[in-house]
Amino acid sequence: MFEPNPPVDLSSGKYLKLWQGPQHPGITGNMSLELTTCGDEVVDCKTHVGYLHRGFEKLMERRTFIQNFPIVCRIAVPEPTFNEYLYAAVVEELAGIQSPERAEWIRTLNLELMRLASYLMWLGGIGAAFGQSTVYQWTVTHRDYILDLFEEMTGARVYHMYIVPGGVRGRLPEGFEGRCHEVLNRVEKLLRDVEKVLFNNVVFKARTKGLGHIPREMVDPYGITGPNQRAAGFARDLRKDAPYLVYDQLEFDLITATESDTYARAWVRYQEMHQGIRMLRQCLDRMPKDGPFQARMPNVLHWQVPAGETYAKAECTRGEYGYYLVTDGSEYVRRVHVRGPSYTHAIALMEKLAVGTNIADIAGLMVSLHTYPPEIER
Amino acid sequence: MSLKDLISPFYVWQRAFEKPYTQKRPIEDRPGAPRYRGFHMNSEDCIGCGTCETICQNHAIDMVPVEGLEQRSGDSGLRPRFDYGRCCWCALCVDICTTRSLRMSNHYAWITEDPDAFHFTAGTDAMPWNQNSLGYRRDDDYHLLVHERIDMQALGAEESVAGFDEVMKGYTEEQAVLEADRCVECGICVATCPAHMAIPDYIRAVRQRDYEAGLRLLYETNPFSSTCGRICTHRCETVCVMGYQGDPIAIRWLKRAIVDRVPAERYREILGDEVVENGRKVGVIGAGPGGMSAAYYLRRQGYAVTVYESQARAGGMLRYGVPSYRLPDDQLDKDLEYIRSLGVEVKFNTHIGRDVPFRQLIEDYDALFLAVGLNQPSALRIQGEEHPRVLSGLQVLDDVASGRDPGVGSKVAVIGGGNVAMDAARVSRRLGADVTVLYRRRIEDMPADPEEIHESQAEGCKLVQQAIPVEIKNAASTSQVTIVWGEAEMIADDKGGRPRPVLQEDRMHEETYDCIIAAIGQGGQLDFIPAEYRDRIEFKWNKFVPGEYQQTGLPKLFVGGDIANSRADAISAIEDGHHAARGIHRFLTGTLDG
Amino acid sequence: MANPIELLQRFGKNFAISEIHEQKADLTFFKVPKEQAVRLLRELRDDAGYTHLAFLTNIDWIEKGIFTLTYMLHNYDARHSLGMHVDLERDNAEMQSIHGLWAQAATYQRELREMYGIRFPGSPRLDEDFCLEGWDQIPPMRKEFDTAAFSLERFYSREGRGTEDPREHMKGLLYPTHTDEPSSGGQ
Amino acid sequence: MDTQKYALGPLLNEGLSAEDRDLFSDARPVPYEPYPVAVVEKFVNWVRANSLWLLAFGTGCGAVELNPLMTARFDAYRMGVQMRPTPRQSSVFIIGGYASVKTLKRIIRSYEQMQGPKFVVCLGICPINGGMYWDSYNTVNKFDEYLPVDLYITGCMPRPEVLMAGVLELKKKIMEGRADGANRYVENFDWYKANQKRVIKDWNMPDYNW
Amino acid sequence: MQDWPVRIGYFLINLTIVGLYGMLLSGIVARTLAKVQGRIGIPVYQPFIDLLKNLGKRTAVSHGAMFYLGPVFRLAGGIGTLAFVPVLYGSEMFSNFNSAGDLLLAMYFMFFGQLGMAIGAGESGHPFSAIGVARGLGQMTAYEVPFALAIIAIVVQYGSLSINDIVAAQQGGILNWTLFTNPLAVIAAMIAFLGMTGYSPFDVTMAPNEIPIGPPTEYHSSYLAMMTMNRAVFAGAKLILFMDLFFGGATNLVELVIKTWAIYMVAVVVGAAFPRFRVDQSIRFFLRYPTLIGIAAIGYTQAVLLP
Amino acid sequence: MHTVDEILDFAIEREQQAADFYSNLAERANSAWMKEMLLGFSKEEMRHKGKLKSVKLGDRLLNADQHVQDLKIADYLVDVEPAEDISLQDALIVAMKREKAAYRLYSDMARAIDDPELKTMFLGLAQEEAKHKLYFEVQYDDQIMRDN
Repeated sequence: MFEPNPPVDLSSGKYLKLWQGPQHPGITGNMSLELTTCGDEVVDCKTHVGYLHRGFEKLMERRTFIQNFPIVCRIAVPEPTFNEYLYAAVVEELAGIQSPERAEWIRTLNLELMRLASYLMWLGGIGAAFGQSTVYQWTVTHRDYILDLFEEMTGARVYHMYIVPGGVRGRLPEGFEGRCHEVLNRVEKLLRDVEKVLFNNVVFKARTKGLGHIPREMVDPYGITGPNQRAAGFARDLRKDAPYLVYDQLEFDLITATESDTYARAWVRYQEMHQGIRMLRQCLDRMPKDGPFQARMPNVLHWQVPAGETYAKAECTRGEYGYYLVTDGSEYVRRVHVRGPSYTHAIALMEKLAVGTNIADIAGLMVSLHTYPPEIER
Repeated sequence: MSLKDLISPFYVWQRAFEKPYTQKRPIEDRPGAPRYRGFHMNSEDCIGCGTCETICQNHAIDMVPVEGLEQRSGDSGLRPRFDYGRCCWCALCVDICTTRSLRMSNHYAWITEDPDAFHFTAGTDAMPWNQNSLGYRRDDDYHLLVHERIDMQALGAEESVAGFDEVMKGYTEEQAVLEADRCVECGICVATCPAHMAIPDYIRAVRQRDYEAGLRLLYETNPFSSTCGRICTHRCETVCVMGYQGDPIAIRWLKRAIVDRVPAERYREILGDEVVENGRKVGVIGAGPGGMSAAYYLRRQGYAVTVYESQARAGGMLRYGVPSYRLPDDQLDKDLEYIRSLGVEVKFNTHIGRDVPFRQLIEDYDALFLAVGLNQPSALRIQGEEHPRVLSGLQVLDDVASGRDPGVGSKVAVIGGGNVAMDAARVSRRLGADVTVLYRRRIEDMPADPEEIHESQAEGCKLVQQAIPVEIKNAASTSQVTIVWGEAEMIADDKGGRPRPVLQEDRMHEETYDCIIAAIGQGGQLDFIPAEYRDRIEFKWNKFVPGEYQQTGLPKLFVGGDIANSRADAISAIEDGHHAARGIHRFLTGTLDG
Repeated sequence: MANPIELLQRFGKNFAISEIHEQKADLTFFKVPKEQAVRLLRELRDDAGYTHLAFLTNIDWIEKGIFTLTYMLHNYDARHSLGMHVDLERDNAEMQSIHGLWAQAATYQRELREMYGIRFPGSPRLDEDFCLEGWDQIPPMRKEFDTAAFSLERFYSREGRGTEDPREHMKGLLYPTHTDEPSSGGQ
Repeated sequence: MDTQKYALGPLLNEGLSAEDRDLFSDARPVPYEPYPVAVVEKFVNWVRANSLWLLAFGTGCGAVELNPLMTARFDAYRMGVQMRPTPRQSSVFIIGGYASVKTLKRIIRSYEQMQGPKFVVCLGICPINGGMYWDSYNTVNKFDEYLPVDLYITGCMPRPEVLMAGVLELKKKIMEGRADGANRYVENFDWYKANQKRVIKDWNMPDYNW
Repeated sequence: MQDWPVRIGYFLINLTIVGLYGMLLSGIVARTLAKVQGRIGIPVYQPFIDLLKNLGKRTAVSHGAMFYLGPVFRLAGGIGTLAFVPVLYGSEMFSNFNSAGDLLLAMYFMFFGQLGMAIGAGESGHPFSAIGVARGLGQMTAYEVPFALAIIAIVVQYGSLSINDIVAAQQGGILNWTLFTNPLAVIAAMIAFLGMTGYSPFDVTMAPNEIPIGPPTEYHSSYLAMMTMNRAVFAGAKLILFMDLFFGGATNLVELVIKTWAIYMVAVVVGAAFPRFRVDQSIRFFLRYPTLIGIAAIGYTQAVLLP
Repeated sequence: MHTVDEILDFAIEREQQAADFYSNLAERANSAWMKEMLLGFSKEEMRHKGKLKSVKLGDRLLNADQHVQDLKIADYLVDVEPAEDISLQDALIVAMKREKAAYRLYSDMARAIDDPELKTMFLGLAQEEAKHKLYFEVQYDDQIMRDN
C-alpha cells in the first residue's frame, strides 16, 4: 500500500527545499513539514515531529495508576478530556470498576463540550488558514465561553483533570445547566453566522473545493478515521458502532459527505457541531441529578490493577482515539500505548496528500486534516 | 460561483455594529471560578503526614520543618512546601489530604523574574491568597482513600460471656489485606508507639502477604507480637491519620494478622536461632513483657540471660492480669516460647530478696535489668474495707488465670475504670455474675481501652459513672456486702488536667452485693533492694526515675516496665526492655558511661 | 461474519495461533509466531475484513527477555477488534515490515525502531530520527532505561529543594537514641 | 553563575558542512548599549514596552492559551501586543511551557535570530523546574540554563489573564530598563553555550531557512 | 515654475502629511477590522509606536548590499509615486511635481518600489522571501492589467497624461467625476485597487499562514521601519492618485480625508469578508473579469464618450 | 492569741511541727523512696513555714477570699497509723488528713473570733491549709487512684 513519493533531484536547481515549521503560523502546533517544491507545486513532503515529545508512555510506566490521571490530559493539549476518559475507561475495565450512571452522563457531557470547543478552535483554524481570521476571532472567543463552563465544572480551563478512574471528581455546580444552555445558544447563533461567512463564501469555496481529495480506497490503508473518513463517504462512528458511556441513549445523526475534499471535511465537522449541541442539550435535560458519581475505590496510593490488557477507544474530534493498556498486577502500568488519530493523519496521509498541492494550500490542507502534534509524538 | 456566495460573506460587517466580545478589564474582573484550582492553602489542621507528598507525581511537595510550630502528639512538625516549578494543579494532594486541611484558592497569578522564587510553605508563609474563601475543595462524596475500617469477626455478646473463648476472631487474609490497603504509610504512628515499631512497614508486608518479612519487622522492636496484636493499648491508632475522616487503621489487628499466619514452629526458621555467645551474662528480674523483651534482645546479642520470676509461669501481668478471652494462653506462650528457645533461662518461683538476695545478683551479673511491675493493689482505704467479700481485682484475675475459682458470687460490684476493672467485670460476667461497675469519673475518662469498655457493656456489665464509694457496711455477713457510694460532680481542674470528681454528700446510694471487687490501681513493691543501693537510685513517688537507656544511679542496674514509666502498659514495658537491652549493650561495650 | 473465536480456529488450521483471550465482546487477543505473522495479517485483512490497523506497538517484558509486538486490527463490518501478539527476542529484535499492507505502519515502525531499537528491514525512513534528535543513549522506551535518573543527570533540578520524611523527622526529634543499634531482631 | 567554569568551546555551527555554515551566525552577540542621553533611552524604553511583538512559535502547551489571548475575548492587541511570524521582527519570545531537546535547538536558533533588545517570557511550570516532565528524558528542566529569561509566569497552563498581567509586568520591567536578559546572554555567552551543548548532542540543523 | 527649493520644501511637507495620514489610516483600519472581529483593537496611534520601536531596534544581520537597498528602493517608490501626484487640486503648495506626463511617472514608480523590494528580498536568501516576491510580482503584474486598462480608458477619455488635467476635468459637480462619467473604468481600477492594498482576498503575498510575512521575512529594525513608512506614504499616494483620477480630486484637506478614507474603506469592507486567493487564483481572477471590464471601459470610452 | 503576730507564730510553729513529723517518719521509713518522699513532704511544710514568715514580715499577704477546691477525698478515707512500712498511699492519706485537720482548726478559730482582722488572718490560714490539702488530694487522685 505504501507508495513512496517519486524521488527528486535536488541538485537540478528545479526544486526548492522549503521548511514549514516548527516556527510557522501555518502549522497546527509545533511540528514541521519539509517540502520540496517545484514552482508553486509541492513535489515531496516529509513530516517531522518530535518537537513536543515528552515520552508520556515512558513517564506513565513509572507513575502509579492515580498519578497517571493528571498527566494523560496533557497528551492532546486542545482536547484533554478524551485522554482522561479513555485512561479511566481502560483502568476501570482492567480493575473491574464500574463507574456510576451519573458519572457516565457527566463524562458524556464533558466529552461533548470538549468536542464542541475543539471543533470551534478548528473552525477558526480553517478560517485563518485560508485568510479569514475574523472567523478565527469569533470561534476562539466562543470556545472560551465553553472553557468558562469547564472552569466552573472542573476547576480548570485547559487541563480539566476531572474524569478520574472510578467516576468524576465532583458534582456539577449549582445552576450549571442553565448557564450551559445559554452558552450553547450563543454557539449555535455563531455557527449560523459562520455558515454565512465562511461556508457560503466564494473565495473559501474556490480555495477548498477539490483540495486534498482523499479517495475512498485510501481510507483503510492509511488508517484514516473520524470526520476525515466520514467526509469520504464512510458512515463509521464509534459513538454509533461501539457505543460507550451513554451514547446509545442519545439521539444524533451520523454526518457523512462524499466529496472528501477540504470543504467536505469542514462541512462534516460543521454539521457535527450542530449534532454535538443537540446531544449536549439532551445530556443536560436527561442526566440524573443525584446519586453517586464515583465508584468505590481502593486506596489509590497503592492501587494494584490485576494483570491483563485491553484497548478502549472513543470517537474524538479527529477520529479513533484509543488507549491500549497492559498491566502486570503491580502498582504501575506495564505498557500504555496511546493511539491518536493525528498520528496517521499528519504523517502518512499528509505526506501523500501534500504532493501536487500548491504550496499556499499546505497550511489549509494540514488544518483540514485536523491534527494535534502533541498527540502524535506524546 | 453564485451571487449568494459573493454577497453572504459581507455578513461579517454586522458584527461591527454589535458590542465587542472583549472583556474590558480581564485581570481585575475575572477571578477564578469558585471551584478553581489555584494556589494551595493549608489550615492549622495539618499534621504533616506527608500523604500529599507521596501522591504528588511531580515531586512538587517537600515536607519541611516549620519554625514555631507547637510540638504535639500525632503531628510531625513538618508542613508541605510547594514548588510551583513542578506543581501541575491536579489537586490530587487536596483530594488525598487526610485531615482535609489542604485546599486550593482560586488565586492564579504569580509572576516574577526569579525562577528560584516559586516556593512556599502553605499555611505558614504569608501569601496573598491565604484569605481566599473560594477555590477547590474535595467533594464530600469523592474519595481516594477508604475511610471505613474492615470489621473483624467476633463472638457475639452472648457467646462470649458463655466462656473464656477468645472474643476477637482475627482477620481473614482477605480482610487483613483490605485493611492494610487503607494505610497511607505516613509513619506518624511510629513516634506515638512506645516501642516505635515499624508500623507502616509491617502493614505493607500484610498488604503484600509477605508474613515472613512482616514477622521480622515486628521482632525488630517487639518480641511480643502475638500478645500485642491482641491486647496492645494501640496508642498508634489514636494518632492514625485515617482517623481524621473515618476509622483509624486497625494497626493492632494487622499485627495480629501477621503472627496468626506464622505458626510458632516456623519462628526459628524465619527469625533465625543462632546466637553468637559473647561470654557475658545479664540477669533479669521479672518475666513479664519488659523483662522478657530485654532478655530477648540481649540474648540476640549474645548475652547469657537468666530471668528470675516469682510466679510459676512467665508472662507477668500478661498472664495473670489479662484474661484468656482477650489473650489466650497459647498465644502468650507462642511469644514466650520463642524467646526461651533462644536459650534464655527462666528461674520460676524465685523471689528476689527471699530466695536470692539482690546483692548476689548485682555482684554475679555483668548487668541487671529489673522489671518487676506493679503488683500491689491499692487499697480502697474506706470504712469497712476489711470485709471478707471485698476482693482485689488483680486477685480475681490471678485466680481465674491460675484456674482457681475466685468465688465472686452472682451479684458483683467492680470499683474502678481501668483495664483491670474491666477485665474483672468481664471475668465476673463469664463466671455468671450480674456486674455493676462503679467509676468515679465519666465513661469517657476511663483509662481502660475503649474497646474493652464497649465490649463489657455489650456483654451486659452495667457501668455507673461518677460514683464514689464511701463506706462498706454489712460487716456481719460473710456472704454479702453493702456499699455506700455517693454521686460525684465533675469539676474542672484549674491547672488544666482532666476534670476531677467531687463527692456530693447529699446524693448517697446504698446497694448490697455478693462481693465487691476493688480495682482502683496498683503500686509496686521494692523492699528487696537493700538500703545501701536504694540511696543511689532516684525515685519519684513510688517509681524509678531511670536515666538514659533506662540506667539507674547504680550503673549495673537498668530498670523498666510499669515500675519505671507512667504509661504502665505492655508495649511501654516492651520498649523499656528493648531500650535497656540497648543500654546494657552499650554499657558493657563501653559506649555508655555509668 | 463468523464469530471471532471460530474465525481464529479456522485460521488455526494454517497458523499456529495460541493464547486466545477474549477480553470483551469486541476485542480478542491471540498470539502467533513471528514467521507467520505478516502472512496472517495479510489474510486477516484481505479475507476476514480486518482492514483497519488501529496501531502497532510493543511491550517490553524485560524479565522474560522478549518484546511482544501488538498489532491491533479492526473489522468495521463486524465491529470487532483483534489484538495480535508476536514475540520477538529482546536482544537483536527484528521483524518483517508491514508497510506494504498499511501505509501508516511505516510510521509505527519508525517509532518502534527509535523507542525500542526493533529493526524492520525495508521500512521507509526507518533509521531517520523520529521524535528524538541526537539521542546518545539506549532506546528510551526499553525498560532498563531510567528516565528519571537520566533527566536529573542531564537536565538537573532546581536547587533549594529538600524534603523530610515525617517518620524520620519525628524520630530525630523525639527518640533519636531508640533505634541507633543495628537491628537486633530477626535476621 | 560561574562563568569561569566553562571554557570557551567552538560555536554551535561545529560539525556543519562549509556551505551550511553561513546559515549560522558565527559572530558573538554584542551587548545592547543604551542611548547616551537618559531621556532618549527612557523614551525608547517606553516605546519598546508599548510595542511588544511576540514570536509566533508555540513551543509547548502554552501556545493553546495564546489563542484566547490574541482573540476577541482578551484582545491583547489593545496593549500593543501582536504576533509576528518571523523572529527577525519579534522582540518577545514566549516559551510556551516545556522545551524538548529538539525544540530547544530551534528555540536557541530563533532566539539568536531575533534582534535586540529582546525579551524571553517563560510560561508555566515546566521551564522553571521541569514541571510535569521533570523526569522526562526529552525535556529540559531549568530553562534559564540555556537562555536568559526575563519573566516567569507560573501556572499549568497560565490563564490568559495572567498572561496579560505578565505583559504588564514585562512592560514595567522594560520601562524601568531592567529587562536585560539579552545582555546577560552576551555576557555569559560561553556559559550558556556550554549548557546548550551539554544537552543538545546533534547540532546539525537541517537546512532551516527561517 | 517656481524655484526648486520651495517646491522641494512643499513636497517635504506633503510627504510628511501624507505619511502621517497613511500611518493614522492604518491604525484606524486596524481598529475597524477589530470591530468586525468583535474586539476593541489597537489604539490608533499604535502604528507610530511600532514604527519608533523598529527604528530603535538593533540589527546584526547582513545579507549584502542589495538587502540594504531593498527598503530604500521601496521607500523611493512610495515617495516617487507621491512626488507626481497632486495632493490638493488648485493648491500650489500641495501640487507636488506635477507635469505633463506625471501619470506615467507615478505608475512607473508604483512598479519601481515593488521591483526594488524584489531585489532586496531576493538578496536576503530566505526562500519565504523569494516565494513572497514571486507571488507579489505575479499578482502585481496581474492587477496592473485592469489598472492599466482603466488608466488608458481615462487617458483616452480626458486626452491627457497629466493628473492635474484629469482632476481639472472632473471639477464642477459630482457628476463630472470619472466615477459617473466612466464607471466601467472605475470598477476595473477599483478591483485592481483591492489587489494593490494587499487586503483579502489578495493578500497572499504577505499572508502569515501561507508564508510567514512574505518578502520582508528577513527585514527588521530600521529596514522594517522604512518599509512601514513606505507603506504609509505609498498607501496615501495611491489613495490620492485614485481620488484624483476617479473621484474628482480634492480641493481641501477635509475633502481629501473623506474621499481617501472612503476609497480605502472599499478595500477594507471587501477584505474583512473574504479569505484570500491563492496567487494563481488571483492572477486568473484579475485577468478575467476586471480585465474584461477594463477592455470594456476602453471600448465604452472610445465608443460612447469620445464621439 | 490576740494579735496577728501571735496567730502567725502559732501557725509557723504548727508548720514546723508538721515538718518534724514527716522527717521523723522518714527516718524510720525503711524504703528509700518513701524516705525521700516523706522528706519531700517535710520540705513542703518548711516552705509553707517560710511563706508564713514572710507574711509576718509583711512581705506578702494571705488571701482569705480565694476559693480553694475541696475534692473531699480525705473525708471518706479511713485514718491510718503512720508506721515504718508506711506505703505511698498511706503516707498521702496521713498528709491529707493532717492538712484537713489544720484547715478545720483555723476555720473553727475564725468562726469563734470577732475581731475582723484576726478573723481574716485565720480565714487566710485556713485557705492556705486547704490549698495544701488539695495538693495532696490531687496527688492521691493521680498517683493512687490511677485505675490501671
